[in-house]
Amino acid sequence: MALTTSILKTAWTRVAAQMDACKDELNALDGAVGDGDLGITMSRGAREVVEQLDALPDDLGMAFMKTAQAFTKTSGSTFGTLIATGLMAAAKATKGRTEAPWSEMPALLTGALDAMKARGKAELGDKTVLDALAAARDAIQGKDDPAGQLAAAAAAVDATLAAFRDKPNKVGRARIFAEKTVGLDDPGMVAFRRVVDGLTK
Amino acid sequence: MALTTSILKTAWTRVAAQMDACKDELNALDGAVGDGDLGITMSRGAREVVEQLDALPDDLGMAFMKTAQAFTKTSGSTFGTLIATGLMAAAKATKGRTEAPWSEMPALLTGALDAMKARGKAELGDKTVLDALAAARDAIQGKDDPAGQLAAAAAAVDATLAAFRDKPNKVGRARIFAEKTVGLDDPGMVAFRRVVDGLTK
Amino acid sequence: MKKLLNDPAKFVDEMLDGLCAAHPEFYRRAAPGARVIVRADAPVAGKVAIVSGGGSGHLPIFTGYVGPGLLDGCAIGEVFSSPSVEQIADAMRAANGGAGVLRLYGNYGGDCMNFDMAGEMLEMEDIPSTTVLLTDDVASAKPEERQKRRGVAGMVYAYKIAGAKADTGADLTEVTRVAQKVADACRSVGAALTPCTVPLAGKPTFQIADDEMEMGMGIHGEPGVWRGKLRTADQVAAEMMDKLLADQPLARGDRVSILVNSLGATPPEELYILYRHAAARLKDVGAEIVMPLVGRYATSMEMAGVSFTICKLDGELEGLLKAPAACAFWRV
Amino acid sequence: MKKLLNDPAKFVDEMLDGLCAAHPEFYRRAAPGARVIVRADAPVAGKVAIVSGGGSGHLPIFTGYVGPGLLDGCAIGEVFSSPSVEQIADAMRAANGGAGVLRLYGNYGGDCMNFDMAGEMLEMEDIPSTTVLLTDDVASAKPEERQKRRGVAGMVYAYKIAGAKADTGADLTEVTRVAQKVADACRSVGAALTPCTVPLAGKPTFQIADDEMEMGMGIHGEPGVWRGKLRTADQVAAEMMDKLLADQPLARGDRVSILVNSLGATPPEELYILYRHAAARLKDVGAEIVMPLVGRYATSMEMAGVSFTICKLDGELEGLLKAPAACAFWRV
Ligand SMILES: Nc1ncnc2c1ncn2[C@@H]1O[C@H](COP(=O)(O)OP(=O)(O)O)[C@@H](O)[C@H]1O
Ligand SMILES: Nc1ncnc2c1ncn2[C@@H]1O[C@H](COP(=O)(O)OP(=O)(O)O)[C@@H](O)[C@H]1O
Ligand SMILES: [Mg+2]
Ligand SMILES: [Mg+2]
Ligand SMILES: [Mg+2]
Ligand SMILES: [Mg+2]
Repeated sequence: MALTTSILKTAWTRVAAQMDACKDELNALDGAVGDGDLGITMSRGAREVVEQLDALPDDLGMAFMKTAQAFTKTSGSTFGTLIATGLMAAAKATKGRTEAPWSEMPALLTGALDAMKARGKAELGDKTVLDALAAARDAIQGKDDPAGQLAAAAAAVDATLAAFRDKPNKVGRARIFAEKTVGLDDPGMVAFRRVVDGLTK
Repeated sequence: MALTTSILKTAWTRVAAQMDACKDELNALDGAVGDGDLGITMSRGAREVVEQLDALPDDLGMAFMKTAQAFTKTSGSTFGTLIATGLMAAAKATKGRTEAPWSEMPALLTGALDAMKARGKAELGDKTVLDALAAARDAIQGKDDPAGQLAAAAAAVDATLAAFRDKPNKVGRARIFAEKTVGLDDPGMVAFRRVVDGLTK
Repeated sequence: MKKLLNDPAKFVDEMLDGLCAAHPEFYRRAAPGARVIVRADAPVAGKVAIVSGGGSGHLPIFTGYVGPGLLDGCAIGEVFSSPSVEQIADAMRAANGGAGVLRLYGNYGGDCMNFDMAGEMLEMEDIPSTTVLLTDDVASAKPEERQKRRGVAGMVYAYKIAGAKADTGADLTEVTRVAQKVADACRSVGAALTPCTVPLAGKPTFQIADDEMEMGMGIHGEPGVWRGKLRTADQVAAEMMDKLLADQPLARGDRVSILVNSLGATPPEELYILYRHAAARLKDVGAEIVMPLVGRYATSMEMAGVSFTICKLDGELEGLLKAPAACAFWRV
Repeated sequence: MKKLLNDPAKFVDEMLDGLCAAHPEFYRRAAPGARVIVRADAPVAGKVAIVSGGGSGHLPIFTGYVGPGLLDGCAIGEVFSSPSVEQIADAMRAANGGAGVLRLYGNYGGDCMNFDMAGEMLEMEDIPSTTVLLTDDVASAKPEERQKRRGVAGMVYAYKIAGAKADTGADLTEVTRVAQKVADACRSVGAALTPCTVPLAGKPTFQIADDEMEMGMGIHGEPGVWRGKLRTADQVAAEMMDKLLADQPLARGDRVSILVNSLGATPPEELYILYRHAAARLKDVGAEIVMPLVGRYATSMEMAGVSFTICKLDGELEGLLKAPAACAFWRV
């Protein structure tokens, strides 16, 4: 089995439902050290993807591109743009293909991560979603079934959340409250963790 | 004996000292229901008159005119302009003379009162300095010695203060705090009472 | 008192120092240190001079509007206090270009007395002058007592239109006629959300709860029509338009200008939300909006709140409203 | 939250409705309901287009400066939030007159990402564009890390000067060069006295005691250099001038413009008191002040506070600064 547009559709339907469910949680987390819009960004973006599902082409690259655009359209916030950036990297990597093997997932994540780093000019260790993504990418290395990948990713993100909890945020809006962020989970990491949850269901 | 420029000089010297002494009292009274500048208006005006004393001409009318100008120069507040208006009326009434008999005082006060009414468009009964002036004018009717006049004026103003204490102010800045002014003395009436005090010393 | 100032007693003088230093092309003191500002090129020979004045703390009102096509001179009092008779007389003397002076200002007790008295003084010096009083605040007295109403932001239209008329070379009678016509054509109403603090007093001009507003309140905190819970922008705009239109009904085809004015702290974003409603309402009535003004034109320092002014135009007033004019705060 | 508004979620859209309704001669939505504003006559064929954008709540920044001799288009985000990539791309598309687009905006994380991404999108559509970032806030990073500094009121000079250059018919490379030159020539610093409230958040952006101020604070409440007791206007002005002159020393004969800017609630009276000190200081240094600006040019809604910007001029920049320009908030 491999990733196809059809699987992408199922995945986004689940993620959208999950994002609706955790919208308030993410808003509240972001509200403590930022502008409190992370839940809105995620649920609006995912809903917009779901609106487009019928129109998603079989070309996996083009399909990824459409999902990316859903986020550039619905939000001006950092997280929306970063997700769009990551999805666009995946789009470029899969352009012209109708499927991508599960074993390619680590490479796709690495591509997304690199693009997001370049876009946001943040480093690993800054306590952002990037740290969670990097940990997930490392954890699924060598695994080629989606269930195993998701389980490994979930555990890795949990460990990352714990590892960073007592460190300060070093980039983004939360940076200006640096001391206040010690002891708090980074909202973007939690958002990624909820996406993994949604995919697992 | 009659009012002359020389007597005017002695009078203003006393009034200026008295106004310095009661400056804070008048500011506080005015501050409760207005802008708190009445003490400043009176002491600055009187001080400016004192500055001009050496230059006061023997012509009583011209001398009154100079004292009026001291108030138009030093204050933009109502009381300063009203005092200047009253003094200007006296100036017109005594122009060309070097003295005015004490028996003329009620007439001079009436002239001042009329000019001040016209200037401020207030009526007797509005709880302003005008009520105190009118009462003083009535009280000195028929008296022609300054000491007797001052004593009668003092008693009349005290009675006026008492009579108006529990009424609301109907004009000026204090009008907008109408209810709050019930139970309070009108600052302008008190200022006039203090002028009488100063003259009596 | 959260203000950036030095000695509160020097607030007005230091403010005027800064104003004249920043904009010498518009403003000049009539004499060193005087609280009297005239046009840089005053007196303009042969032109009717327009002089205004009042308390400080309302920039751009009053002093800010000195400039070509607007005011020729201004007398400036302490914050929220009238200038002295002497200052007003000096402003008139320095502004007079030989064609007489129009005294154009707002209806407040102290100002009226002092401007009247200054006018009488100038009469003795053979400088003819006339008075036009702004009484545009519909919340401050019933229509039967229009002459008792306070003058507020309607002043802006009066300055602009009378200033343009004076620029045409019209004589004092004509300039006065036009100024009176604008004054008659203006209706205003305001609503306050917060007080402001007079530097010398050091405490707020009034108290109001954190969730309250006052409709019809005056710019120095004079009591209004009601005080109650803060309402939405649309509700506030609707009520203000009701009041203005009840006082001066408009018919289909009427031409008006409208000024949506911040009392100070209220930002332009909120003004535009209010304007949106007001403009829709005027459209409903069938009135045509000419040169709408949205911004801070008449303020009370850091007071939060808003005022609406409607100026009903005829051909003469509209032409003069659109004529060129310039000062540091406004350019047409 | 003491604001005149309706549904906080509609704050931005209703504000833009009002803005476009009031000033159709300047502003037009690129598409019905879009949070993208372009010049009424956009695109101007053959002219390099200048596009900016950022969060709402800073009027006249950003949208207010759309107009001839200034910006061609603007993308508008929620209050204090970046516009979306799509909106920025739309602003660039609608503004492009065939000579390419300069993206001219302030250095804030979200804005940079979104403008970059929009630029890449436009590249795919063969619309060439360049970036110039304002990094004028000296309080936000050391001189060695100038590129990390926030962009604040320096934007006003950049819009004005780059806009005038584009009006000369210069190509994208030339307009970009001049814009970068202004950006390099601007230094700003601000001091905040009170926070403001983002309508959707409903609570103040930060807490500060009634007798405290913060020097060097950012316009969204980003931490500054020190927080302490409120100082006098002269002390505050002196410290701000110290910081600006330390970062960009001036010599006798240098020509500069200075912007004394209110962050919102601070009234012009206080600005002129501050200007007075700043101008005296520049005179001491021997610098010549050209076209000083005093007013509300870059704000954070109802925040009380002030910023100073010094823009060091050469002949080219001075000529362009003085060239004509117009928008609803400013006319040169
Ligand atoms: N420069 C950056 N690079 C990578 N991730 C970032 C960056 N800035 C913020 N983030 C992530 O985005 C999350 C916040 O997203 P969001 O709420 O959309 O930001 P904002 O509303 O401030 O634009 C943070 O918790 C963090 O994980
Ligand atoms: N229109 C008026 N006519 C007569 N007296 C007046 C009038 N208005 C105010 N007063 C008197 O002036 C006093 C206030 O004077 P002042 O403090 O100078 O006023 P303000 O500072 O408000 O201009 C009042 O207490 C009252 O006695
Ligand atoms: Mg956020
Ligand atoms: Mg955001
Ligand atoms: Mg008083
Ligand atoms: Mg007074």
